[in-house]
Amino acid sequence: MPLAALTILLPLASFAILAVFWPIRHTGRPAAWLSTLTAVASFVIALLVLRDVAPMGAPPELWTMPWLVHGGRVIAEVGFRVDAVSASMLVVVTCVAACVQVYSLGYMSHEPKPALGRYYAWHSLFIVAMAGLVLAPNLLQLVAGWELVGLCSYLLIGFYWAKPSAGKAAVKAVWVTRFADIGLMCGLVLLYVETGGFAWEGFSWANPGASELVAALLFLGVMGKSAQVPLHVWLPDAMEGPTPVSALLHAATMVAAGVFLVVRCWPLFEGAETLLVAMSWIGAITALVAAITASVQTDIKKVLAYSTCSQLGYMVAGLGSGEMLGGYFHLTTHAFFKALLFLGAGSVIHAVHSNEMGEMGGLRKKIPLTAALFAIGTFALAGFPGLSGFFSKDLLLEEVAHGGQWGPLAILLFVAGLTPFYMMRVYCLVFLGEPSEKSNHAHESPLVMLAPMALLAIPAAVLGFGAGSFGELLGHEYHFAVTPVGAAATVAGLLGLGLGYAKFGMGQLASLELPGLAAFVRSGPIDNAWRLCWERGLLPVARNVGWFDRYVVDGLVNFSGWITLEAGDRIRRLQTGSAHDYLYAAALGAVLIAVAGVVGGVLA
Amino acid sequence: MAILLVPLLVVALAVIVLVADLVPAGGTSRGLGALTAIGLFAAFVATWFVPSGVAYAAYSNDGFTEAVQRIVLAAGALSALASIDHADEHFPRRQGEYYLLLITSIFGMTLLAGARELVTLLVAFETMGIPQYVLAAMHKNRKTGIEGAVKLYLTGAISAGITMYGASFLVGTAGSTQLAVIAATPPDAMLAFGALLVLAGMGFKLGVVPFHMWVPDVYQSAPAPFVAFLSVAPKAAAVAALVRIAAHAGSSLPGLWAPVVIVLAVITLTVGNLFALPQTNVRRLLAWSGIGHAGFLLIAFAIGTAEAYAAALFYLATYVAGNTGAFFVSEAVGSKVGDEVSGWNGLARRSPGLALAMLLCLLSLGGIPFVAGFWGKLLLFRTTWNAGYHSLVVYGALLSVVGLFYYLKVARAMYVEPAVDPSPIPVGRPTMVAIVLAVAAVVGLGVAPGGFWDAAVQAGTGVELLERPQLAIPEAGSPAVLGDFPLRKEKGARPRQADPGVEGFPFK
Amino acid sequence: MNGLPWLSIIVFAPMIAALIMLVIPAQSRGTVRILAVLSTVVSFAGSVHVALSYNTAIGGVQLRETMPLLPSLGISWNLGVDGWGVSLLLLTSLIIFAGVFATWTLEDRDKDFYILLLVLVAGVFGVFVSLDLFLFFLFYEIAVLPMYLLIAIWGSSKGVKEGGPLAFIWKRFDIGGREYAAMKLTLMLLLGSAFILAGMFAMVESSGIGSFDMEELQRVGVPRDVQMWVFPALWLGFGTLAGVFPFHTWSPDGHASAPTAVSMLHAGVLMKLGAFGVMRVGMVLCPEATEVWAPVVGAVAVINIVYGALGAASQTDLKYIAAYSSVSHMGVVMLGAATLSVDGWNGAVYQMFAHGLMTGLIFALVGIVYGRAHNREIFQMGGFAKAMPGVAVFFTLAGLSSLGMPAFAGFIAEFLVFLGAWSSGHVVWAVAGIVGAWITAVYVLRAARAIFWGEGPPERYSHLSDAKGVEWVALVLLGGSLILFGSWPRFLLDYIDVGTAQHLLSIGGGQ
Amino acid sequence: MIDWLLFAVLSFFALGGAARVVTSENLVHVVLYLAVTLIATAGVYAQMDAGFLAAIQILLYTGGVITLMLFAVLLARRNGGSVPAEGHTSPLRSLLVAGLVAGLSGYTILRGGAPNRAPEALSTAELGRVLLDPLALPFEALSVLLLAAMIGAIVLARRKDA
Amino acid sequence: MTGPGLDAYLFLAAAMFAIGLFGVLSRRNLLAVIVSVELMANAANINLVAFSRFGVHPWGQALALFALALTVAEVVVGLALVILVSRTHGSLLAGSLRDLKE
Repeated sequence: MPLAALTILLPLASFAILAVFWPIRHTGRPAAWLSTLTAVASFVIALLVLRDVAPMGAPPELWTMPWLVHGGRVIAEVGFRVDAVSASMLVVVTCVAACVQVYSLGYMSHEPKPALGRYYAWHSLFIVAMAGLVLAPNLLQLVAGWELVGLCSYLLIGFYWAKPSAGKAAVKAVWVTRFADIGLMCGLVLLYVETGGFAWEGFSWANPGASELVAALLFLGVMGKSAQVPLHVWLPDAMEGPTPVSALLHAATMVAAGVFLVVRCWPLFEGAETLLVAMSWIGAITALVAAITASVQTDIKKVLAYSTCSQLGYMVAGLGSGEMLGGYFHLTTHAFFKALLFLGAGSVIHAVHSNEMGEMGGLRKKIPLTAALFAIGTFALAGFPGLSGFFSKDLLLEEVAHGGQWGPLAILLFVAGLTPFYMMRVYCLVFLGEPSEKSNHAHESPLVMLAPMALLAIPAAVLGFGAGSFGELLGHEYHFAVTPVGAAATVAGLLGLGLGYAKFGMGQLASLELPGLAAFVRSGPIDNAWRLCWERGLLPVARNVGWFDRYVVDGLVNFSGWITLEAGDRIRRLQTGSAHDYLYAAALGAVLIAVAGVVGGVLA
Repeated sequence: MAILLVPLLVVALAVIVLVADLVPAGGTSRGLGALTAIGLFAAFVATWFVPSGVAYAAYSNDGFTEAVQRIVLAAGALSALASIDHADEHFPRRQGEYYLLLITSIFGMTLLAGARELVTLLVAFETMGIPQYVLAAMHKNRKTGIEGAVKLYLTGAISAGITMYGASFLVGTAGSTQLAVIAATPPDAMLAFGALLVLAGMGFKLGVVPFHMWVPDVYQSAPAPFVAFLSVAPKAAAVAALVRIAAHAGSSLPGLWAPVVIVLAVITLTVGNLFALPQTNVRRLLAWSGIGHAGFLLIAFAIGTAEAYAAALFYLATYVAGNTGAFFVSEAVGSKVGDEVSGWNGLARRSPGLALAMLLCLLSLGGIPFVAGFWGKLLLFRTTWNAGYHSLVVYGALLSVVGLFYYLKVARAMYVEPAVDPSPIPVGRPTMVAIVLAVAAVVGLGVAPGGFWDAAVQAGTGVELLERPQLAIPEAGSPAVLGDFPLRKEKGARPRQADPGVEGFPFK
Repeated sequence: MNGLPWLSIIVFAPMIAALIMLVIPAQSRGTVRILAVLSTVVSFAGSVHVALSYNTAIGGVQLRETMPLLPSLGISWNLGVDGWGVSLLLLTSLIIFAGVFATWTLEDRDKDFYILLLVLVAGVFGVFVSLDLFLFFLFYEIAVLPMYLLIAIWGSSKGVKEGGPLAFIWKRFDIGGREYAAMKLTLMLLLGSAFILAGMFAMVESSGIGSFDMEELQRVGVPRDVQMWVFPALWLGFGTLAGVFPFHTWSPDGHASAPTAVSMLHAGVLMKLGAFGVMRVGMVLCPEATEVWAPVVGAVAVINIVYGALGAASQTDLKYIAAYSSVSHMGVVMLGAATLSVDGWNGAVYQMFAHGLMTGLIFALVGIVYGRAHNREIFQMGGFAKAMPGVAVFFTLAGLSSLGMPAFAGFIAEFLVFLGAWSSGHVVWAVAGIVGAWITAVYVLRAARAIFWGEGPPERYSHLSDAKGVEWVALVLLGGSLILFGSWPRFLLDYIDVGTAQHLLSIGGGQ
Repeated sequence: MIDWLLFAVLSFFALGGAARVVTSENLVHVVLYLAVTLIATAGVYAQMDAGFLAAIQILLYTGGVITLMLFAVLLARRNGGSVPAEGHTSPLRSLLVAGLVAGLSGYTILRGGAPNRAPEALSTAELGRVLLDPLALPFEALSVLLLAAMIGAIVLARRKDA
Repeated sequence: MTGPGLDAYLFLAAAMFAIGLFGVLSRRNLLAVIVSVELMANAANINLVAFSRFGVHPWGQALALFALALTVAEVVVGLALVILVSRTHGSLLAGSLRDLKE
């Protein structure tokens, strides 16, 4: 069993202990420490694994055992596949997870003990599921992990289950992602039917046309998980969960699972040319729509959520270029700086007890460390030259340009400007300007929260310089060079930053409103469209089926009983009680029998 | 005379009861019932010890006779047992006559079971029927009791007239009263007319629609233990009579009336079950359901093979067990709470034993596994199926399901509804014994039907006239045939029948 | 140990316990329960023993017990288990064991209740181990019949609003009432039995063998023309119990009205008898007709899945949701059966098992919730997780299995069925099934949220309490099994697979 | 020819009496008309050389039954019954059925089938022998029946134990 | 041409049977109904005797003899019932017996 297995088994042990032995879970902090320790241990192990991993192209380290055996053969296995892709992703996942868990020790410290235990149990389960997904030797295990992280998402979004909005958000997340998973499951099944297994490489297609179809179906699942328009609607709502959860699941790792799936199954996607074009467009449109929506949000987490959505669109568009490195690298850098941003937002919220940016302001002086760390995240996301986001975005756009997809490229370049704009807006509204009433009471977060943020800030700042070795690991040459596209993106980014600062950083009473379509965007047109589908589509259909079943199908069953009973009632009147009728019946019967004899020819 | 042992024993019993009735026994006549029950039981046992053969060319004792007699005698003995309390309570001063008439009726049935000649058959038929008119009127002081009896009488009288008129054509055409001769007579219009009229007349006793209308009224008004008897024994005897008339190798009679009988069966099944649906009176419910059962019996009769006769006998046996049991319980319960189903509410809490007995009997009547009725229906359906009447089986099964509806209605009242009065219902010991015996039969036949089925197959193939070289029929002026001439030396050595399907496994 | 007739012991243990209960006084509640538990423990232990003794390397029918019963009718006490039998025995013993605990607190006429329950379960055991067709039918009937009283006496009623084109029916029937439900269930199922009986006769008669021996029947074969109509008869007959559209309508009312343990057993095990009958008797004994009819069976199964799921989504009554969900999930079983492939059949049997556990758990929970809240309208609840966190957890577990979450038994089953459907060329079936699974997610999560999440619970539910005492046994047992068999399917699949191999070979399928 | 004439006369009385039986409005008359029919029928028997039967018909049957019926009429009247025969109920449908029966019987008779040989007298001795041997059993049974009927009638009619 | 043949007697019987049946079905008075039954029985007997004569065998007459006795037995019981009815119901109208019905 490879070393990497421990990254699953340790959290699994933690989860099992916390889930089964409820007294331990109910102790609160000890339970939290148990989970956190396993998470940190996982991170360390993941680093060790990454150190030893061979670059892409070398045979992966495999350890499997038969899981689904029938008809005399193994149709699916479970186990671990350690190669460049999984090892690097594993580090990202465990790193962010460990940071978030440590951070939560502070952030969630006011929760009741059982709730805290529950929170950490889910977190452990999440690492199990996510690591299981990352290390999956085949697509079936990947999908299993995929669904289980979805489950964790559901449970963690619904962590404040007593809050009606949290419940709705949790359910919505599963509804939407599982709706997309219809495609995923179909793709999985089709893959099995076509290739007789669940591997993504190492076989030849009996029916070449099916290859692209499988990829397309899988991509439907990706659209749900990675929140591509129009299936992104669950992600902003998912912010109902605790902020660290948003950082881990709904920013850094789980939502990126969709992108990871494409990377992981790259052999399936590589040749699907039409699909790749579609992916580019979908990604670009997602990036644009989400960025615009992010610009008008007043809730700090909502901004970050749309931002995540937008960046996921970036990644997908990048993958659509036909090269995976840019998208994957952007995934990696994004995981760190977006987690940092969320944790920073959490720290802010922790300080002011509100999500609304209108109730913040001037926090730079009250919580300077948080402000500084948040600034790193903001600039990284904005693609400020030298920070990680700059490199990954540059690489990604370069690939898109190289793929010749000019339409998506144009959109992405525009978004490259829009992103710094709305991030600057957030930074200005939260940290600059005059302190609001709530801001005055703000206190800096404890070390246990700041330390993980600081840890995340390091890769968020400098990971870009590792782009070369990252590419090397994945078997791609990459050297940074100034290109027109990169330059354009950089200019757009700086422009966006400046514009944002000009709009929100100067005046004391800068309006939150963007002119124009803000109201429309804020009303959530896509959400409304989905709601309409639910209210006018599925629900009435279900009601009609229910009505049909009760009043027509069951009605007919009852009717058959009714008609029988009714016949019994009606026919009953024949029994008059009059002796003459009895005699008459008997005589008539005898006569009719004889008549029947004549008619039937018996008497002839 | 040994061949006639069973009818003779019954007559002897009648004489004993008649005499015993004259002897004052401490001011009570309860003992008569016990005496009757024991005597009938003795006759029941005696059926195993009677040699096979023909007496006076008028009566033959074969496997079929014995089977019918056992059914009749068992029903009679059980009814007598259950009558003890009832008679003592309701007509203490008519007990002697009551039992005497019961025995006379049974005598007619035992004779009818073996009648192989038309005069004997008709006399036995009336001997069975006429005492029943009186028995039905035993509740002399109840208006309904008299009314039921009159309705029974009138329908019976018109049926007797029709039968006799039909029989006259049979005799006239065949020139003999021997059933074998009648059955062997090539059919022509007159024979067919006579045969159909006889069939119609017999239908009255079976309760076949449209000769059935007396059934619910009499079942509702006559003494319950007698009704238990009336609902089963005459059916057995009437089936026996019809089988005797029809059963002969190459006989054209079954072919003659099979289509008619099938139609009657379907009508009877339908009407019986439909009418039973809305009933709220337990006895009327059982009456209508009994009409439905008669429909099933008719099906077997219409098929007219030895296997079908076996199935009919088996069906009758299960029906006797279930129906007498149900009526005994309804006697015990009904005398306290009335016969309306609503009165039975919560019986399971008041008297769980009675409720369980009733439930088992009802389930048996409904054809539910592990109680007798299931096998009855099953074997009947199988026979019907093998005879090619597939749709009839499906229809019968459908109506069995309808039947469950009303049986379950009673079960529901007993088990689901709460009791108004929680006190247990007192049951006299003899009635209790009768109920236990009936239920034991229901369960016994249900759990271990194998031996009974084998016996029924033997009996079914044992119809004397069936596929058998024609016996010498004494013509007018021929030397008198005196005494008995044995048909077989001993039991079990009977030659195997040509039809392999009736022996052993019957599914080929 | 191996010398004992374990199968008979499994069948008779509950039966004997029921007989003993008949004679002990109704007041001795403790004794009644101890007897019930003892007998189910014996059956459970027996099932486990059978599973351990069954050699999957050899496969086929094992642990035979043969004894002539009614030789003249060709009926014999002929028991034995194949791979399917082993797994379904395990399921049944698990469910009944849990069921006894789930109704532990029953007070009204508890003795009668346990008697009927044990008789019923003896019938279920019997069906799964019968090798004699007639015995199979007998046990089937035993399993079906006690249901009437169980529902009519211990059930609950809830009126259904009058309406629709046939509204006049309401004048006569108390639709939604427990007695109505019990009667409808009984009559519909027995009508199905009539078809089964006819089919049985036809098969035995036309094949010309002298007995009801299923293996012999399978060897000799039923003539093709007979098969052609016998199969649909058996499909409709058994299918009624399996909830095949449009003969499923006994199920919502029946399950909604039935008491907890009865719902558990009925949805959990009895409906499987129907599906098992279709496969074990219908498909295996009528292979040629099966190939002709399979498209119809599959198409109807798809209707079942989607229609049942939509029906569940339309309901706001907890028990009705669970009941329609069963209709939908049984569609998955029938879909698997209709694929006539290894994947599909394994999936179908696995789904029987998985759905049995899941729905058993669901109904146990529904019973607990209803027993405390005395309400079944999910939108009148809310926030119950506060008062009954354990119940909420297990409800979620069951719901997740229901919607096909990996690591729960339901996923394995559904996934195999979809694989089978698609690989046998029925793409539409597979896609419709997957869509059905999504609709399941929709209504399951909606229900979970409405009941357990949110603010609350409302004022009138102040007395709510979590599951307690022995009720936990039922929940933990079933919930644990769901995860166990979902995480490591080979525990069960090894058995099912040899059964499938044996039966599929006989019908000439297996591509 | 004389036979035909006799037959016609006897038939006239038999059927005429019968017709009055079912139409007469007085119960006593009804019974008396029955006597007419029965006696005429005895005449028909006699014409068919069935003297023994004719004698039985007149002596036992007509005598016994008619007497009994008259008693019954009187007893019933004493109990509040009325002597008027109270007419008919739904005569039309009854007529229909009766007509059908007559038609069917006639049709059957015309189709024939029964052996129809030269008539020959049957000696009473032969009849007696038949009764004694093959029909001895029903003969004995009949006695049981008659006894039972008698007891039954007494049970029903006696007032004391009601 | 000798005398009336078999058919003549059979027609006579058929007519009598039909008349009797009409009486049974239509007479309101119970006693009249019973009397009409006698007509039906009588018709059967005419048949039997005729068959006996023209078929040249004793069986018809023998059966007729038995039929006579059976009819008597039936009538006896019937009359007793009629008396009972008159006692309990105060009427001989068949229509007064309508307590038992659906």
